[in-house]
Amino acid sequence: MADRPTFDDWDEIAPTADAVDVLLLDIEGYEGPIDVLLTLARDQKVDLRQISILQLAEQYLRFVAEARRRNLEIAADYLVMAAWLAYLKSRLLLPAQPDAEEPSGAEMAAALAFQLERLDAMRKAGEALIGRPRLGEQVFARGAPEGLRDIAKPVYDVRLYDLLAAYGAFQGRKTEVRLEIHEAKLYSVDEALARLSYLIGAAADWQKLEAFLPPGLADPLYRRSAMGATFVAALELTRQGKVDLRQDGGPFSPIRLRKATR
Amino acid sequence: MSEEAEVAVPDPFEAERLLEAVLFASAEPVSLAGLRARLPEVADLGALLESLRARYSGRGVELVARGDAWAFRTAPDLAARLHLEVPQTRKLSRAALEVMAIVAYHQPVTRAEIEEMRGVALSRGTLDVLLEAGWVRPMGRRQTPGRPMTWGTTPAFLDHFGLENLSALPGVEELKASGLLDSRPAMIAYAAQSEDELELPLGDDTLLLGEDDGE
Amino acid sequence: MSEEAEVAVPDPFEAERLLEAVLFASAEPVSLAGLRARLPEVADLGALLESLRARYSGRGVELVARGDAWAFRTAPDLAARLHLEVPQTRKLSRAALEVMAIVAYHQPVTRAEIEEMRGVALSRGTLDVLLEAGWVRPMGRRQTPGRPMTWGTTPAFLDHFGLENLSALPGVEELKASGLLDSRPAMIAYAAQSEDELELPLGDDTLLLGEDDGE
Repeated sequence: MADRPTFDDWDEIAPTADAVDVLLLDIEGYEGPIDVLLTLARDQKVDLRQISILQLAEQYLRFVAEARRRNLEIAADYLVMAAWLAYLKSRLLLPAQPDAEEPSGAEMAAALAFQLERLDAMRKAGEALIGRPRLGEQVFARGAPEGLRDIAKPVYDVRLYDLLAAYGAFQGRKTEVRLEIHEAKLYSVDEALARLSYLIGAAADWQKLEAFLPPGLADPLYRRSAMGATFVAALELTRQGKVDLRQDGGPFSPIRLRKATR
Repeated sequence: MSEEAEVAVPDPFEAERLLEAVLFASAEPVSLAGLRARLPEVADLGALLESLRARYSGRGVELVARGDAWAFRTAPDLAARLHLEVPQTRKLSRAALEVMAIVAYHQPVTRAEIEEMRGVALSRGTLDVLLEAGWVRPMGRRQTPGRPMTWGTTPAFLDHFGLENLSALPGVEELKASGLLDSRPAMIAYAAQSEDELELPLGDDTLLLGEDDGE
Repeated sequence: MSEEAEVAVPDPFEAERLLEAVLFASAEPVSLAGLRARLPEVADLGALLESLRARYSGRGVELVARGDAWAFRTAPDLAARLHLEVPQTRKLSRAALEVMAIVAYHQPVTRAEIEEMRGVALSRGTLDVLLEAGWVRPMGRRQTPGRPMTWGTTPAFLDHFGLENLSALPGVEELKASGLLDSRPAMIAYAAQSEDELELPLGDDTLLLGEDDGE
């Protein structure tokens, strides 16, 4: 382990008579008990692997006691750590118990030393990282980048077949549209209602439905629509009580109507 | 690798390195005054710049003078290869495909005519897609009131669809024969009665009987 | 140029020019995939990059690898003499720097592991600062109870700190050899280290320092 130069040279902390006093001055600046322990450990100025955990525990306990004596606010986890270190200290001072369920005091101390060493290594690694020549600080990228662009170039997945099918569908729809124009020539119920209402006034006696059809029935489709519309109009006027309607001979026999007599 | 026996005097070499770095990292061309401020120890800045220019001459990056200032620029002949055209397969919407077909068959055709034929307004962007694909182009204005722009197809259109020319497009009868002209027999019976009324203007309600294609 | 037609490479000199231009044109490191897309005809891109790196070695501008990507950067030793106007960056807090190092050296690492190593809860915003800087990123969930998110570094981290890859992290080999890159709770990690010498009975309550971080 001798060849770990980067992580063995500890930062120089001002050698003070009492490290605890320094800690107390800066109690707000510490990130929890481990941070305090690490600072105290660095003061021992030895490789963390050779650190005296017992000595460290005593210093920490002194720190907490002093803080409480001076009524300094310290967070609960500092006290938890103090209790744990007090326990560790007692374990270290008592002779090791064979066949103990728990780790021995020496093992607990070694694990704490490992924890401190690992965190210290990360702290130094962070400093090493931030001390590197960094981009935009000591090292620079091209100041006037011309850029590399990926230009999206659409390639359409359309074949001639799709085009022709689309035109075919369009033409087909246009054909149906012609039908619509044709439909406009149908005789409407409104027309039938108007014609029937007008003609029925002059019809005192029973008249066949066909007598009320409009002229110009050469087109069979138009004739059928006129028949249907006139029949619907007759039903409507009957419902309104303006017309009487009768069919004497069963289905398909002539339908007759006259002005309502009531 | 070049074996130019460079005079390895430390000062000029270091100065050239610094000059190189400054020009590389600057966002804008650096003026002679700016360079001189950064290289106070260089007696002949002009000679140093020329030396650096010679070093990069013919490379992918060149040192160029912009008036009184200097900058690195990528070689102009390589510019086209810096940007990649990434093919992206896309589908054409049904509406766009139909408009494309109408333009192809009825060109030159105005936007209003397309809308009239399809019975719906042309949505924003439909023609743009075809323009972007490079398949349609403006073909001049029609000499009618409002002088509307007419549209037609491009050579790229013929190219994409593998057509020799526009007359290679199959006619309506051929489409019918190949089954691509889709119309329902029952309707044709009625339509036959009014074959001569083709040119009637269509109202909005003409879509009622047509299939709703969700447009 | 070359008359050796036996190799498939059309013109190594032209390829190097193009490579040079592509890398110069971009401020960001260009990935191998990005390079290959622009130099499809180059059989051995790695060799070409090494050749270009050698050409720029010792110059004011150097070709550097950043993970899977490459970039031109000014030589670090010129920093003091460049005198570029640098926008003042916010200083990283001690806590953020420590967390940054833990993420870099222990990745992929969970939040609970970071807290365990530091013996203190991660205060709100510490990880955010690193995320905002674009140096850390989530690396998926660990397949353990609770499926905690793990964290690692980004390509921008490598670029910012001038690292070729993660094995170029300062001291990473020594740290690994000395067992300090074990992210587990200290008691477990320590016990694993000294397994040969000691046969420790480790229960669940091996959390050394008393704080229960819920993992």
